[in-house]
Amino acid sequence: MDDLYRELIIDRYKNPQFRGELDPHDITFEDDNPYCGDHIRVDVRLDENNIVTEAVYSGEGCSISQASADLLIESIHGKPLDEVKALTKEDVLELLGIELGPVRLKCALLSLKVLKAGAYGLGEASDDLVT
Amino acid sequence: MDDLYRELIIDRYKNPQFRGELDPHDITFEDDNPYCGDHIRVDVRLDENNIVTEAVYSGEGCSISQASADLLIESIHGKPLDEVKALTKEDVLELLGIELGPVRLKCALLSLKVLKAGAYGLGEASDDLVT
Amino acid sequence: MTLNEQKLAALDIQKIRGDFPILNREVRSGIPLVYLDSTATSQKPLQVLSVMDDYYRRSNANIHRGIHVLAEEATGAYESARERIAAFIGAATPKEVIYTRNTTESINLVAQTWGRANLENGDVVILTEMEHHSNLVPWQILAAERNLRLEFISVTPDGLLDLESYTELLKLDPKIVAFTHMSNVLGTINPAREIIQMAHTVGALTLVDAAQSVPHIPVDVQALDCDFLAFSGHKMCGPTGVGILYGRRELLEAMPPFLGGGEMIKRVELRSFQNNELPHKFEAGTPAIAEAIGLGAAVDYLAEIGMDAIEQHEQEIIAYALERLEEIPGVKVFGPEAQYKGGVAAFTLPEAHAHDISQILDSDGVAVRAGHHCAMPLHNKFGITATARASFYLYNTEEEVNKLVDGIYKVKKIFA
Amino acid sequence: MTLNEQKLAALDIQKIRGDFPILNREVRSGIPLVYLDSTATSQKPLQVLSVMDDYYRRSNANIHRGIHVLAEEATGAYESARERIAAFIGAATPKEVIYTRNTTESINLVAQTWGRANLENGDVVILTEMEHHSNLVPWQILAAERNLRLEFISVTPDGLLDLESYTELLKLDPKIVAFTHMSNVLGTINPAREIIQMAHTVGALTLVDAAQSVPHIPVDVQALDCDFLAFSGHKMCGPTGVGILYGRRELLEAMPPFLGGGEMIKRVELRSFQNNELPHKFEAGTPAIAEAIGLGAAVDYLAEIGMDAIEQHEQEIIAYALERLEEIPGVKVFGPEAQYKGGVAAFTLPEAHAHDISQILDSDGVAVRAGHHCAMPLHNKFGITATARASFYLYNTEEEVNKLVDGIYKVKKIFA
Ligand SMILES: Cc1ncc(COP(=O)(O)O)c(C=O)c1O
Ligand SMILES: Cc1ncc(COP(=O)(O)O)c(C=O)c1O
Repeated sequence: MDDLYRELIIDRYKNPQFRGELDPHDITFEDDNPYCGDHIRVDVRLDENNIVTEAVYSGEGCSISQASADLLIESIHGKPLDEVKALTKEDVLELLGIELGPVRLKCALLSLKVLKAGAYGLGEASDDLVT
Repeated sequence: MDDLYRELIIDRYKNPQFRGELDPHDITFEDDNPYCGDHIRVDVRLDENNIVTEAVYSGEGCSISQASADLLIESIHGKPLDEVKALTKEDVLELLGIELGPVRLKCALLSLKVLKAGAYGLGEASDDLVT
Repeated sequence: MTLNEQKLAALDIQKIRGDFPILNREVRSGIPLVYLDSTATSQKPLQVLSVMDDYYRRSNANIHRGIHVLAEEATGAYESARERIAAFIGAATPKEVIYTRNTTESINLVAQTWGRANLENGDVVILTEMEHHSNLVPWQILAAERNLRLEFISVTPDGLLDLESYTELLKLDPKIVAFTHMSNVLGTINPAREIIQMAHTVGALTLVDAAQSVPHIPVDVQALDCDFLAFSGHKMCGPTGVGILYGRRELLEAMPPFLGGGEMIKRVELRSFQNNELPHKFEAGTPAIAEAIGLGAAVDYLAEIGMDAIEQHEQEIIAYALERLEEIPGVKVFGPEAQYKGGVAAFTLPEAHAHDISQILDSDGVAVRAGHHCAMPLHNKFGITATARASFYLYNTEEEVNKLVDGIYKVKKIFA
Repeated sequence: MTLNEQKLAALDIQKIRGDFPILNREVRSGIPLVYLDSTATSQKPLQVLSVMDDYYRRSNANIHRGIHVLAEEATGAYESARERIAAFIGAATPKEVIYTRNTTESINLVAQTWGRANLENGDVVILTEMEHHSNLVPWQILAAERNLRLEFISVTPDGLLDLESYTELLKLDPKIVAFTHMSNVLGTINPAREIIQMAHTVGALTLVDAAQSVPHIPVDVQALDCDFLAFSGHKMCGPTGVGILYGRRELLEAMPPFLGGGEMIKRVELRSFQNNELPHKFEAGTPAIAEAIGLGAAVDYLAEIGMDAIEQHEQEIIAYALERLEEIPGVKVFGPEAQYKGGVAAFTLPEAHAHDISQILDSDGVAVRAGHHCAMPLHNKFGITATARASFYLYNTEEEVNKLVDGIYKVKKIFA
């Protein structure tokens, strides 16, 4: 538990760095966690080389879903879109630095799922993106 | 087991006394045991006072279903229709003189169910007639 | 006995707790389980587990068609369970008791058979704003297929059904009113008898979602005079995999079958079939035999303790829980006062999300649920996406309520 | 070891029998159980019973939505079982594995979702004359609703599918071919791979009723290249109350949902909903959690022993059984020679009805089934209403076949 509520997570939850919406944007996507109603939207701007120049998220949810979104969005700044597409579950867990059970994992991975669905330009997000 | 295969039952199964069909008849009805495919048809003739003058059965099935039909049909000769309507599960079991589990009971009671559905002039037979 | 325990005189809780092996579990070393999630699913007493285990070790066989000893025993046990379940809910005959998988399947069965046979273009179905998804989506599917009109009895800010809005809706000549007997979020126990009478006055049928009522309060289908009633075994000390649809006999007899296959037929030819009689007509294929037998044992267990006593116990514990929760700064409990509700307390804290509350409570072994509890429209109505929910059953104690309260203070400290 | 037992070298039968507590039962004092009815339902090993019991005693909780330890454990066990079941049948992903109640529900699911979305007036569905009612009635219901044309691959006098009649039927441009992999009466193992390839050549989909094959022979859905495949847990050492529908992912994704309610949704408003992803889209309401976990344990048990070894054992025992049965004057066994069939021997005697055979065998503890075995059209085809059926599984011995044969001689004596 102590582990789960690392200072970093509580801190990012209370003081998010990358919350917001971007308009115009090059990529936007939103989705829910069907089991709890958490919701995340991600907006991304790219330069002419498909490098992420600006990215933010919005929505609501628990500390894990919000902190992981904040950390994930932070991590993609300056990255080529192809690298964003290649992000994995492990990358997010590394950013969070904690272990999670199957239910909580869905909270942590919602932002990655949304980000990747947007990056790939999919019509619908799927759990396949984050497994 | 020995009990179940009383001489009477084997005897009636091998040498039925009341097999046949009647045409014309005053009452006829047939039905299946859905769980095994046993089938029984009963034909009855009544006099002007609604007394059973002739009755027979046909169909196929196991020794219990056929012997109980044979014994049941025998027992209703000369009975008023109202008494036929009032026959119960216990009457049949008494004729057979054996105890039966829930599945075999359905074999034993098929003829009674058919007979009563016919006697009451029902469109469909129901287990309610024999419980 | 502490003072608090003395108040809970309705049940011999320590004896009851001894029946539930899981309640002795430590979820982590030194941290005992405090199970406050019975609204999601209840725990199972030994009396139920041993009946099922025994069935598999002694009598396991397929039913209705076998003549051997095992098949006779299995058939007898399966049908005897049905009789005891019928008696438990006051059904006129066991033929009115259909085994399904769960409440959800029971409601779908009605929507897809009675509904398809009786509802058409423009017909009105009345539901409520506090329904579980299981009593919304089956009607939405049918509404899309048949172009039906769904209308909703509204929920007041304190979480009661607004019977005035219901009176208005009844003027639309509804064909059926399907409503929850007890809300799994608000805990509200709705005035089912009155709602049913009002529906019948305008000639509408009624379906009661009794997933939360049958486990927790005495329910008598004939006294309620309902037309259909649905509940789940797993919420009432029974196993997963079995639920019940009660239906009035004439209605069930007139309905087309649901699923096709073995058991539900009387006669099959290559291109046609004849239905079997009730209740088998609605039970296609090999049923959940061990589970039905387990539910029979659950009903015996509950009946032995007494549903009145269980209701009273939950009444006492929810009153105590509300009192304690309301002491905590910022806690907002949804739903009406204790006297209108069963043992369910869904709440929010301003500083922490429901998931985080649940997770931190879990670190002390306190199991509550967090989320929308399959009632998204109700949560939307209250302008929230998630609540944490503590729920109580016959085995819960005031001591456990205290642990819940301590845990909430811990959440507040972490998120301070 | 007797000579006969040595021949059955594929399995360590005594060890296996020790896993099944019911096999030690005496059905009457001094009369041990000889269970020859596994085609109806199999017995359950301790390895399965203890997993389920343990689940209820340690981890029981509702799944997917809880954050507490029990809910995490229950969710993990439920989904891990799905993964192992997917691997057992060679599915490309666990998303293609849907939990249902039984084979019957699996087939109804396809008929009512894929069928309603894809079949209309005059469309042809090909079945076979040897189908179980569970693969007839769902299509009959749909055919009546949609005015479909049902056609049947005929069965030869020795109980094989007549592939020439199939070739003719394929000219009718069928939309789906739904057939049993292994007949529960004749024992025939149909050439599924070939039937599927032929169907695909004309663009028809295929559904395999694998109720009898998955328990008894190695089945790989990708090698078969089937589109849908259905089976039941209770026939393969698993509990009642759980079955599987395998479907190719693209097909399942395109299909409308089946039942509506909790679990199968992503988002619900009062008048509309969005489906959840596979496999949850087809699993409405609280599923048969303990049962799914039990089926996972059953699959582990069978995989550990090896489906090849189980198949070989049954091959040996059915060959022996046919040899012994054919010695008995008047016995007529239905179905093909041993090499084309699994461990099923349905037979008649001229002097006694199948019920009477079964009853008298039961008096010696030998459990066989009697009746039409949910295949009335097949029995009609052979001009009979009932057969007695002995069926074998991994725990049966040649000694038990001998008891069956002795019992049949006793029947002959009583009815002489
Ligand atoms: C070939 C076949 N199909 C379907 C079924 C139906 O299985 P269930 O009753 O488990 O749905 C059976 C079992 O009786 C069977 O043998
Ligand atoms: C009020 C209510 N209705 C329906 C259900 C659905 O029950 P099940 O998931 O057992 O089908 C539940 C339980 O979650 C409930 O609380």
